[in-house]
Amino acid sequence: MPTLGADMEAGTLVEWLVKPGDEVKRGQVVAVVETQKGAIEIEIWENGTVDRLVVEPGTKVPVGEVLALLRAPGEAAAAAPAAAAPRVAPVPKAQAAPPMPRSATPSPAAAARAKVSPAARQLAAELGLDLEAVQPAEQGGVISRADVERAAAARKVAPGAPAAPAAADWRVQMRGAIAAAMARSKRDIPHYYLATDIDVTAVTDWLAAENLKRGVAQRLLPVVPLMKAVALALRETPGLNGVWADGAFRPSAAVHLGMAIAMRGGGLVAPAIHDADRKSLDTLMADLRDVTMRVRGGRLRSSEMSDPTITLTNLGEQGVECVLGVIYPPQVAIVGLGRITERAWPVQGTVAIRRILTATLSADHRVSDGHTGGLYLAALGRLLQEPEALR
Amino acid sequence: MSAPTRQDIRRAVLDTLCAIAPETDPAEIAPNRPLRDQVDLDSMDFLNVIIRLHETLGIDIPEADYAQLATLEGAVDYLARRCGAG
Amino acid sequence: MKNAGATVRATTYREALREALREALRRDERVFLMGEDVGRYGGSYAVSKGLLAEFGEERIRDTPLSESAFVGAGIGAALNGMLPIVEVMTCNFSLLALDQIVNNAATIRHMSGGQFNIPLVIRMATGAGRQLAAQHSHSFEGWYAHIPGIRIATPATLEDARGMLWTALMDPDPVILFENALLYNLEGELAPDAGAVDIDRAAVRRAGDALTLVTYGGSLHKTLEAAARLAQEGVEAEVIDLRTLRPLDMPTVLGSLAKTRRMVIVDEGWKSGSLAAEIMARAMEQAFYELDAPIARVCSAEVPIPYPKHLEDAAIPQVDSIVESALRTVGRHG
Amino acid sequence: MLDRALARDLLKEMLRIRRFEEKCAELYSAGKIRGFLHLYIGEEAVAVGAMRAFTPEDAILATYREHGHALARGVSAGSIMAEMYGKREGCSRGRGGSMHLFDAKTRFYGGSAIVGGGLPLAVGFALADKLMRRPRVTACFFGEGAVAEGEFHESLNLAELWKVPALFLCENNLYAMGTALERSEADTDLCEKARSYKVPARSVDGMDVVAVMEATAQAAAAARAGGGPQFVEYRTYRFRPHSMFDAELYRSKDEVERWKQLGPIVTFIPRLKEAGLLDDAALERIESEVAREVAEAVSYAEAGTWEPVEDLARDVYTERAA
Repeated sequence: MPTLGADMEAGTLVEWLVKPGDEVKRGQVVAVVETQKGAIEIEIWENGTVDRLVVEPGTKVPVGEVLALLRAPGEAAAAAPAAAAPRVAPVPKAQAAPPMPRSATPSPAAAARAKVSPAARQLAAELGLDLEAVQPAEQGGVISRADVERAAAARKVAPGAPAAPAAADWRVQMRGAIAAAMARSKRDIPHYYLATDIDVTAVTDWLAAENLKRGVAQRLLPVVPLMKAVALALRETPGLNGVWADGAFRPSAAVHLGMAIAMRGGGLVAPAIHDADRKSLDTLMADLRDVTMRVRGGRLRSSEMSDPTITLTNLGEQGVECVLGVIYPPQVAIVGLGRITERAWPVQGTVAIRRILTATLSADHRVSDGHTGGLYLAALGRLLQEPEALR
Repeated sequence: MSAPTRQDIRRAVLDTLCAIAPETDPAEIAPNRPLRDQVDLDSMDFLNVIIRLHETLGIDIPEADYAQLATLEGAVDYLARRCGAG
Repeated sequence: MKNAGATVRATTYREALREALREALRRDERVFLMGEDVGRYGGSYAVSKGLLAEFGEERIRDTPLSESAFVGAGIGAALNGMLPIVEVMTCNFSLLALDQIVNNAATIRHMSGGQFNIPLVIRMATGAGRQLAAQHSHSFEGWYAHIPGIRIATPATLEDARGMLWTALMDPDPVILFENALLYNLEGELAPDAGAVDIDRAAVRRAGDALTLVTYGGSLHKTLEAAARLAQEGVEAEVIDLRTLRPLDMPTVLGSLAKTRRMVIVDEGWKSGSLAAEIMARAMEQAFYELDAPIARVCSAEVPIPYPKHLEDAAIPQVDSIVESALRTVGRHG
Repeated sequence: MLDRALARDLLKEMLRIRRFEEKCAELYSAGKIRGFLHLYIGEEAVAVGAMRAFTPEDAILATYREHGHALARGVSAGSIMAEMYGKREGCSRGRGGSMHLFDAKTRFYGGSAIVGGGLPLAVGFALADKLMRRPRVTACFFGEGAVAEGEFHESLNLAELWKVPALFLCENNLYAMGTALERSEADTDLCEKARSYKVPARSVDGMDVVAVMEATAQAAAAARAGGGPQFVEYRTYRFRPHSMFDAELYRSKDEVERWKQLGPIVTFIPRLKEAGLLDDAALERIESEVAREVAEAVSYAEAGTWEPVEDLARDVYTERAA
């Protein structure tokens, strides 16, 4: 189907003027095609014999589609695959828009002036806050309204001074959002709960030795190898890793581990760390540090909260032995890790003091059942016995 | 560099806590109550405190000694020993 | 200039333009002037009076009322080695020649892959204020400043009226000079050796630090008067005369804004899609954090300019509206 | 009057245009040439015959149906094809395409896609030559559709008023896109329109390349001698639709067939054979020479390069020292 104009995408074959076996010459009209502008005669550009009419009259085909097959003059009748009709030349892909030649942005005399957004200026004025005392989130960045809010919250506002209304309602809104998600989760997701104690002496000893070899700034937190094990164990039980949407479970090939992190002054968010099962412990530590400092610095924008495929809540720090989590919709499982405690533990017939951690799993009974959950926790336990493999 | 005085060390510890937890009011930190009961520090925050002290005071703080930094007074004693001896 | 006196001499904007024309015609045989009634009638605003007698019919050519033909002829002659000056009596009639200006003058160099130059100068009167009603009172400088491929300059002072023409003629690309009709009778002084001036940069006509008043062409004198009134109320305004609308000399505008942090733009075009809107957008893009207040605009009301004086005055920027906008911008409600 | 060499030249020039335009139609269907494409098939005699009246110093202005004029004027087939591919090696650096061919060397000042847009330019070109006393003329080709534009009337009047050496060469192919001349002009006598401005005018059979040559030469001579502007109407016909995407609802198939029998090439070949100026072998040689030229033009265009996006704003203004 030839292109006859920039705005022609397809044409409807109306009529063949030739039949198989007919001789055709360059420039000869061989068919009629209907377009938005009316019927147009189609010429053939090669000499030869019509071999086969591929498209039936009355069918609409896009530009570039093969309409008929031709035998070159003297070519045998056997239906050798004739040269395909010339494909529409690929239109040159517009390269990326060129960076506009940077007009010499003038460096206005007062380049040193701090960059403060009007919204920030206005709030600072309302709260009687001196902008000099406010630090932008990123080094040398722009002081935003959020930065002013944080500074206001941090400064012990003298009693009687107007409470920072903006900051308060920001937290109220977040609490409302968490409440709604938890209510929905409890209402819609039939949870089942499993718990198991895991001997983590091997992994804690391994970590202590590992951190001795490292400088202070390169140290790994205890939760990091646990994160890796939680992610790797999912490979054996895919029914726990994915989302429930439009009435069906969609498993996820990737493991995006949501880390439950408490915010300063209350509130909780669980941003995802991508591909937690494939990252090295160092990368996981770096990702965890980045997301934790942004959450606790109040600078994590909701848009950055990419969707996890499963969540890990590590409440051991707060001294809780066993935490049974509520699943974050639309996920279908949540793993809870409790405090590491020293307990009497049977080892090859005798009793020894071992470091024990209680791991729990809350899962969506629409998607998986206790048997799967059990397999998962067993796999987690096994992985934690060979810490070297977690590297 | 002459060894920092106890006063310098106390100032360094309180500055570090305020940097990590801006809502902290240094004047209200009780010397002998556990810091983690008075300031909102999770494990990441605590590690960052350790790293900052390591950088400002130029001494290494092994994980095994974390327990000695549980209170303000304990931390100052420990760090003074390490710096003095350092 | 014949008079030997070294001191400045009193003259008018119109005479400065005529001197510029005479100088160009004398200096280069390729220069010729054509337009409606530029010859025998002496020019509808009497700018070219006397030139026919001095330079003859060939080089001072009256044309039929065929704007598209004689503007197109100007382009053709420029393509073929001449330095034509085409006078389109007023920008109101230039709409009939817009196809030639946009599709030929502004386009041929780029579309031909850089093979040809079009050293053409078009002069047009512009602006309202003489009760000529809607069809004779347009200000289209902002429209033309939208078109890549041509340059737009707006002489507002006697020096610029005297000096811009030769620079424009020497420019290898088409230049349109807009002369606000109210300026022809403007009196002032001119140095005896006044000559060619640049058409690349804006000029600071009055220094100040409270706010920046940006304007061009016919509105410059109203803006200077407004600045004088503001000074009596302790507000020192800096006045920028753009002089060129394409290219726009933003460094000069933003340099002043970085000092005053407040800006009012005075532009006789209609507000929507006006040149003032473009300057405001560039200031927001390049100097956002310098601003202490929103930039204000004083433009023509978006109406066909009415005939009766009281309505025409209400429709176009006036000293009062500039002063009021300035006081609001510095936070003092005048 | 017609010797073997001239006869061979005229025939070859017309065949060059015919085969070039046929190749363009094929390449357009294959999507290699984009945008709009207006073919000159059927009108070859006008460009070939008329172009012989002009010297390299004269200026040529044409319209968007301009491949024939550009080829006859000496713009290389390769640079024209590369232009239609949008390649940098095109005669307008790939920026104009089929409707905007420019070539400074041959003083070919391009097609104009605005009907009538070139006529005022021609007046200016001729005015400049007159003012600078240069013995040159300006040729301005346009279609009969332009007589409906104000610029036609303004330009002819101004040209005659100032007696400038401009040739207004009107190819009357009976249809302005889909509108026949008698459906758009109260008076279809184009020469009368020119004479109403006192411009000398003549009409000639646009299918007869020799008649076209003679009529144009005569007009050019008159203009060169200071006779002011001249008007020539060539009665011709286009065998293909206005552009590639045109169902030709406005004319009948047999009308087109009738005109094809009167075509410039199909009538010229027997005429030369009867006059003993052409034999089959010579015709075969011409066809193969033309075929090679068209093939080389296509490979030149295929091998062309895209202008780098960084040059987008180049030449909007003349570069000058910063």
